[in-house]
Amino acid sequence: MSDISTTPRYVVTTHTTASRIAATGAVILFLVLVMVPFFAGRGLIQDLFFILTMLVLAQFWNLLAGYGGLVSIGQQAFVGMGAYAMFGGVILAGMDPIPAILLGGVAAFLVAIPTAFFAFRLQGPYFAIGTWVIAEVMRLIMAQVKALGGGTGTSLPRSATREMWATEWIAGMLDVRNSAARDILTYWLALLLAAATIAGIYWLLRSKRGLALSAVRDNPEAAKSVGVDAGRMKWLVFLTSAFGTGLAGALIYVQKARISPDAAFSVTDWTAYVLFIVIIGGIGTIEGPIIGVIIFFLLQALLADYGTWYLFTLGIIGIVVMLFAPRGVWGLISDKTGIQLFPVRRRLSGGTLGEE
Amino acid sequence: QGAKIRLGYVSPQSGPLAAFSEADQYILNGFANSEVGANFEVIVKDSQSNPNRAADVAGELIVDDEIDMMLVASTPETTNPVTTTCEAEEVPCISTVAPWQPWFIGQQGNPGDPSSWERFYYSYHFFWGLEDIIGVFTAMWNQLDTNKSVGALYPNDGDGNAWGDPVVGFPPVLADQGYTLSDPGRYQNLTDDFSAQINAFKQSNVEIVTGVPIPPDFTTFWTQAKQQGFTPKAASIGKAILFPQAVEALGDTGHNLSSEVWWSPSHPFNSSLTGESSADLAGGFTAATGRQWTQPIGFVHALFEMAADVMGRVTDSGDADAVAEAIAASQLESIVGRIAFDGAGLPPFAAANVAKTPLVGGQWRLRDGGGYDLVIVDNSSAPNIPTGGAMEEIS
Amino acid sequence: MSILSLKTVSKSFGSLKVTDDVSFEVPEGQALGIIGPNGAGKSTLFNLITGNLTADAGTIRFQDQDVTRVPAMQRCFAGVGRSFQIPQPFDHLTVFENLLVAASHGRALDEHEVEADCARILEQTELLPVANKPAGGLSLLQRKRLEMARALATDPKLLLLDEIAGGLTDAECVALIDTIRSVHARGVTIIWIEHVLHALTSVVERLLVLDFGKIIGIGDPEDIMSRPEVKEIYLGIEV
Amino acid sequence: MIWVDTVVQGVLLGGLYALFAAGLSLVFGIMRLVNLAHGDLIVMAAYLILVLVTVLGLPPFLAAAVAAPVMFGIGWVLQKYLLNRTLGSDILPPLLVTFGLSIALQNALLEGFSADSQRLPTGAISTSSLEIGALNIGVLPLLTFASAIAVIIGLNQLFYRTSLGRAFRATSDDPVTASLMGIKPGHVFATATAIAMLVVTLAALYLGMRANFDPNIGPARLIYAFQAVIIGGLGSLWGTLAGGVIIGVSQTIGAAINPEWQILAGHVAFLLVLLVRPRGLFPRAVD
Amino acid sequence: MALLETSGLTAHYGDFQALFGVDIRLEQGETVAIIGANGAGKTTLMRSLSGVLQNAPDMIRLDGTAIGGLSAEDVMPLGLAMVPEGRRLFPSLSVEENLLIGTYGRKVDGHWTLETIYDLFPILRERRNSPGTALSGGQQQMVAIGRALMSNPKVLLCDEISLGLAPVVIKDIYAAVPKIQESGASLIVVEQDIGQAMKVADRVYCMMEGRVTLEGTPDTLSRDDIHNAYFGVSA
Ligand SMILES: Nc1ncnc2c1ncn2[C@@H]1O[C@H](COP(=O)(O)OP(=O)(O)OP(=O)(O)O)[C@@H](O)[C@H]1O
Ligand SMILES: Nc1ncnc2c1ncn2[C@@H]1O[C@H](COP(=O)(O)OP(=O)(O)OP(=O)(O)O)[C@@H](O)[C@H]1O
Ligand SMILES: [Mg+2]
Ligand SMILES: [Mg+2]
Repeated sequence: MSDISTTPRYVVTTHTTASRIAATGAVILFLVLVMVPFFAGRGLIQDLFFILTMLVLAQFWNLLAGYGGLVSIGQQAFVGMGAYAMFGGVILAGMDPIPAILLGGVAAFLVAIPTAFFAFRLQGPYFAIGTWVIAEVMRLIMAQVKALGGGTGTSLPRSATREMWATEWIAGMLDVRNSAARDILTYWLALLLAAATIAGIYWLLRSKRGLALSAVRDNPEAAKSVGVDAGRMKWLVFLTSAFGTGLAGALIYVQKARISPDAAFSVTDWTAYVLFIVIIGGIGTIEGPIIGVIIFFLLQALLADYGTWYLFTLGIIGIVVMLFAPRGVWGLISDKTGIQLFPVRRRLSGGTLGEE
Repeated sequence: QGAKIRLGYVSPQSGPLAAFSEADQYILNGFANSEVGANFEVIVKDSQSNPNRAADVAGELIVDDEIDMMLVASTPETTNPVTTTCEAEEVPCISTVAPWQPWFIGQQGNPGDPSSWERFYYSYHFFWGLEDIIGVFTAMWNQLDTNKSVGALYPNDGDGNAWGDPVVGFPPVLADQGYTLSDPGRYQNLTDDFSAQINAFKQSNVEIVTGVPIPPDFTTFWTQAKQQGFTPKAASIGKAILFPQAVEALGDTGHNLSSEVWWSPSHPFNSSLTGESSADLAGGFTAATGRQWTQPIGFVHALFEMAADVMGRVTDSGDADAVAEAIAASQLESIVGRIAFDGAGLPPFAAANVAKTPLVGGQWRLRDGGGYDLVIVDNSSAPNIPTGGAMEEIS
Repeated sequence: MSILSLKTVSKSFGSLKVTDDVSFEVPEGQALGIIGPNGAGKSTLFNLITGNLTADAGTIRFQDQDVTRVPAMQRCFAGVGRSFQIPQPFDHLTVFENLLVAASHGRALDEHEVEADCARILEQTELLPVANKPAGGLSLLQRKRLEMARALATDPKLLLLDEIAGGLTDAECVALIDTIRSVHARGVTIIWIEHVLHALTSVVERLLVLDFGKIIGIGDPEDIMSRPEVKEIYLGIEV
Repeated sequence: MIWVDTVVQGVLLGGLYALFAAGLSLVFGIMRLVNLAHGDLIVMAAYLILVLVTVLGLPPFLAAAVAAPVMFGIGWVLQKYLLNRTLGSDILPPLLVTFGLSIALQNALLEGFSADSQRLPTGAISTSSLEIGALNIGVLPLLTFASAIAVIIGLNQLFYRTSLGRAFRATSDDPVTASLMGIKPGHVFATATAIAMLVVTLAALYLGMRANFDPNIGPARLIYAFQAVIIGGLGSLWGTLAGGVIIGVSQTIGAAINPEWQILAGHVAFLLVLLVRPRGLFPRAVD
Repeated sequence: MALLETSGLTAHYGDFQALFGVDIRLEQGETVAIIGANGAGKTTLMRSLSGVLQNAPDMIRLDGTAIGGLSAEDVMPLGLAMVPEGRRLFPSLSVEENLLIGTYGRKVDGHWTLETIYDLFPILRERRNSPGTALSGGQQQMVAIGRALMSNPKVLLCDEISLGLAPVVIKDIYAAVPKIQESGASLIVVEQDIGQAMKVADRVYCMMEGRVTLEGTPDTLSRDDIHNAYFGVSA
C-alpha cells in the first residue's frame, strides 16, 4: 500500500469536462447573482429570493428523500420552527432578525432530535405519515404560544425590520429605500444559503459518506456488512436537512415579516410544492431541484392568476411526471446526453487501466 | 394626466374564503364602468385564501406592477399579510372586512403587550370593532329575558383570540354589563366534536351562545347541541352565519340565529361613486348573478369609493406620503356609511389608522318556501339604519 | 488462541430450526471449510457470525469479545469480512466505488488513503477492466469476484466466503484459489462454504460438515471426507 | 357523569373516524398504498350525493345508494389505470401521484362547486337523540357508529369468507405468486379500491349530514383516518375501528380538560401508541 | 410438436443477463429434470416459462401457442402451473384456502380436487384450517404442490421442491411424483439433489451460468459429465 502511494500508478478523478465547465459556470453565475441588485429591479430580486429559498428547501428534501431514502411529508415542521424561533428571538429576546435566522436553524435542529428519535422507529409510509403528524403537533403547540400571537400569528416589529443589520449600509451604498435594501439583504442571504447548500450537499456526496448513502440505498444489508453505519447516516441526513430547512424557514419569514401557525406549518407550501419541485426536476440529483424550481417558478408566473386552474394543473403535472418520467426532467436530459453537472462518480484510471 | 392610476386589489377569490369575494367581479365591473373608474387601472390578485400567498402577491403588486395604492379585503388572513407588506414597502394601503382589533393588534410584534404597539404610516382600515359587536350583541340579548349566562365559542385564530381577549375582547365588557361568561377555551378550527363546550354550557346554565366559529364548526356545534338537548334562547354568532348558504346548511335549525350586520340593502347609504342606493347595489348583484346579496358587497364597493375619493384629492398619485395623508384626511359618505379617520370611538393607539363604520344586529328568519332572510332587529348604535323587526327567542 | 468461537448457537425461522445448537472454534489464522447439502443452514451460520441475523440462543465470541448482539457494522470494524452467496453488489455504484465504500467505512479511513489499495485488490481479483462500470451490469462471475474483492477491501481478520467458486471454469478456479491462498498467507483467518470440494480441500486445513443445522463432523478434511455418512449426505449422487 | 358523556361522545366520534378510515385501511392493507387523496375522494362523493339530492330530489340515503355504484366505477378505473402504475417498493410514486390527485380534485371541485360550504339536507334525524339515563345520544352519531361497525363486519366477511377475499389476502401477501395462481393482481387491486369507494360513499353520506363540507376539508380528515389505520395495525379492520375510537376519545377527553388540547390530544395519543408499538396495536403476523 | 418448448430464451434482471439462449423441450407425458449449481439460472428459467418474467412471444411455445409474451395470470389458465422455489405459501391464508386459491375464479375439471389432494397428502386434511405458514417445511411443500395441482395443469413446474427438507420428508414428497405423472401432467423439476433428479426424470438438462451445458437421459450421463457440467471443473 505504501509503496503504491509513493509511486502513484493509479489516479482517481471525479471531474468530467462537463463538470469543469459547470463549475466555472457556477462560479460566474454566483458572481453575477451577487451583482444582480446593482442593476436589476426589485421584482427580479424578489423572484430570485423565492427561487433560491425554494431551492434550498428542495435540496434538503432531496437530500432526505432522494439520497437518504427518508420520505418525509413533515418538512413544514422545520420551516415553521425555524421561522418561529427567529420571531421569538426578535420579539421576546430583542435580537436583530439576521442573527435570529441562525437561531431558527438551531431550533429546527434541536426539535429534529426528538422527532428523529420517534420517526426512525417507523418505516416507509408510517414514517411519512408520522412526520406529518409531528409537524401538525408542532403547529398546534405553536398556536398555543400566546407571546408569539397564538393562532392569530404576529408580525415582526417595525423597528426590528427597519433597523435590521446592514440594511442602512446597503440602502446607502445602492441608494435605495430601506424596504428595497431589506430585499437585497435577504436576497444575498438566500443566495449565500443556496450556494452553501448546494456546495455542502455536493461535498457530502463526494465524501465517503456520500458513497455510504448510495450503498445503503442500493443494499442496506450489504452496506452494514462492509461497515457502513446506516443508522448514523440517517441521523446525519435528517439533522442536516432540518437545520438547513430551519435556516431557510427563518430567512423566508424575515422577508415576509409576518407569521401565523397555519402559514408557517403549511404542508402545501413547504412540503407539497417542494415535493413537486424535486420530482419534476429529478429526484436523487443535485441538478433536479434546480431545474424543478425554475419550472415551478415559471408555471407559477404563467398560471398563478388562474387560481384553481393553476393548482389543478400543478397536480396533474405532478402525476404525469411521476408516471411517465419518474426521474424527472433532469433524468430525461442526462439520459439523452449523459451530462452530469455535479458528478460524484470516482473514476479509476492509470496503471494497467490506461487512459487518464 | 395620461397615465392611469394603478390600484392593486387582493382578495381571497379561491379557497375556503372565496365566498367573501363572490361579488368582486361585479363590483370591479361597476367601478370600471363608472365615470372616475376610467382613470384607474385595477390589478387584481387572488390570495387563494392563503396568507403566504397573500403576502407574495402583495409584493408582486408593489414591486412588479408598481401600484400607487393597495386595496385589500376580507378576513385578517388576507388583510394582515398584505398590510404588513405595504407598511414595510411604504405603499398606501386601505383594507376592510376584518374587525379592526385583529387587523391592528394582529400585526403588532407582541400582541400581548400594548405598550409595544406602534401605529402604521401607510396602512388604513375601515370596518367596525369588537366593541361594536359587543354592543350590538348585548343590545340584542337585552331585548330578551335571560339569565345573562353566556357561553363562548372562540377558536384559536385571529378572530377568536381577539373576541376572547381579556383586555380588548368580550370578557371585560360582558362582566361590566352583568353577564357571566363561560369560556371553555380556544379550540382549533375544524374540530369535530363540541361535547366539551356543550357540557360546560349546560353546567353553567348558559342561555346565550356567542362566538366566531368557521361555518363547518358552527354546524357541528349546533347540530350536536340540539342532539344533546342544549337549546339556548339566543345564539349570536359572527363569521359562521355571515352567508345565507351557511345558514341554509343548518336546515330548519338556523331560524332566529343572530349575527352582526355590517351592511344590507336596507342601509340608508348611497354610493359616492355611482349614486346607487344600497338596495340598488344588492339588486344589481342579484340581477347579474342570480345569487342572494351578501354583506361584503357593500364594503368591497366602498373600498373602491375610497380609492376614487382619495386619488381625487391628490395631485401626484405616485407620491406615497401625499396619498397616505389624503387617506388620513378622508371624510367620505360611502355606501357603508361615513368613513373618516378621526379616531371616533377608538382608543388612542388605533385612532390614526382606523375608521369605524356602523354596525347593527340581525336575525336569520326562515322564509316561506325555503331559504332565509336577514332581518335587522337591533339598531341601538346606529339608529339611522331601520330595523325590520324585534329580537325573537330561539324556540 | 481462537479468533472465533460459537457456543450452543441456535436460530429458527418460524418452525424451521436452521441452526441447531452449533458449537465450534476457529483458531487464529486457520482456514476452515464448511460443506453440507443445500438448505443445511450454512449461509444462515454466516449471517449469524456477521450479525446480519441475530442468534436466538447461544453466544458468539470474536477475538474474545462477546459479539452475539453486536450489529453487523461493528463486527465489520472488528474485522469480520464476508461475501454473500447471492451477490449483493451496490448496483448503482461502480465496481471501484463498491470497494471504496467497503474500504473507507470498513476500516474507518479516508477515501484517498484506501484508493491505491482498492486498485490493488481489483488487480488481484481481475476486476480492473470493469472498475468503472456500474456493478449492476456485471456478469455472475464478475459479481462473485466483486463479492470477494469487497470483502477483502474491508481488510478483514476473519474472512467468510460463501460459495465463491460455484460456476467457475478450471482456470478461473485456479486463479481464485491462488487469491484465497495469498490472503490466507497474510494471516487472515478464513471460513469458506463451498460445494466445489477439490477447490475447498486445496486450501482449507479443517472441514466442518453441516446437515439440518447440526454439525455432523469437524476435523481433518481427508478424514471427514472419507466418513460414509458425509459421503452419503453430501454426495447424494453416490447413494 | 360528564366523563361518561365525554367518553361516549368520543367513542361515537371514533365511529366517524373509523368510517373515514375503513376504506383507507382496506387499500393500505392490501396494497400498502398511501392514498393521500382519500379525504378528497370522500368530499367528492359528498358532492356527488349532493348533486343527486338537489337535481333528482332524492333523499340523502337513496342518493348515496345511487352514488355508490358510480363511486365504485370511479375507484376501479382510478386504481386500474392510475394507481396500479405507482405500486412497488418505493413509496414515493403513490405518495406523489395521490398528492397530485388530491390537489387536482380539490381544485376541480372548487371550480365546479365554489368554496361555499354545503350540507346534505337531513331533516329531523340530524338533531334527534336517544335519552339513556342522563346521557343524550344523537341518533345520527349512533347511526354513524353502527354503520362503521356494519362496514367492518361486512368487510371482514368479505375478506375471510369469500373467494374474492382470499384473492385479496393472497395478492396482498405476494402478488407475484398470486399471479401464478391465475389471479390478476391489477384487477384485484382495482376491485379493492372500488370496494373502498363504496365505503367512501357511506363516509361521505355521514360527513355531509353531520356538518358542512367544502372542497377543501378533505386533508384535515385524512390525517385522522391515517392515524386510525396506523394505530390499528396494517390490515386489521377491527384495529382500524379501535384506532378511530382511540383518536375520538382522546380528542373529547383532551377537550374536556381544555378545548385547546382537543386535536393535539388525538395526535399525541397517536404518537404514544406508535412509540410503544411502532407497527400498531394489531399488526399482521407476517409483513 | 413438443408440449412445451423454448428457443433461444434469454432473460434479464435490469442490466444483468441471467439466461443466454436456452433451448429446452418437454414432450407430452414426460418428466424433465433441470440441474445446475446455485445461480445457474434454473429459477430464472422457471420464472420465464410461467410468465413471471416476460420474453419475446416466440421464445416459449406451449402446445404450439407462443406464450413468451404473456404474464403469469394469462399463462396459468392455458394449463401451466408452478410450484415456486421457497414454496411461497400465502401466510394470510389457511391450508385449505391456499389450496382453493389455486383455482381462483375458474372452474376446472380433472382429476385434482380438494379431496384427491387430501388423499395424496393426508396430513393436509388434518391441518386444513391452520395458517399455511404454521406447517413444517415438508407440509408447506405439499400445500404448494397441491395448490398448483388444483388447476389440473397440463404442465407442472416444480422449483427445488426438496430444498431444505429432511430426507424422509423428501421421500414423502417424491412419492407423490408418480401419482402426478399418472394423472396425465407433464413435469419439469428443478433439483439440486442430482440423485433425486435422476430417479424421477426421463431426461435431464444441466445448466451453468445461464446456459444449458448438458442434455441427456439419466442412464447415458456419467457422473463425470454431470460434475463437469455442474461445476465447470473436472472432479
Ligand atoms: N430469512 C429467512 N426466512 C425464512 N427461512 C429462511 C431464511 N433464510 C433461510 N431460510 C431457510 O433456512 C434454511 C437454511 O438456509 P441457508 O441459506 O442457511 O442454507 P445453505 O446451507 O446456505 O444452503 P445453500 O447450499 O442452498 O446455500 C433453508 O430451508 C432456507 O429456506
Ligand atoms: N430478482 C433478481 N434480480 C437480480 N438478479 C437476480 C434476481 N434473481 C436472480 N438473479 C440472479 O440471476 C442469476 C440466476 O439466478 P437463479 O435464481 O435463476 O438461479 P438458480 O439456478 O435458480 O439458483 P439456486 O440454485 O440458488 O436457486 C443469479 O446470479 C442471481 O443472482
Ligand atoms: Mg447458502
Ligand atoms: Mg433457484
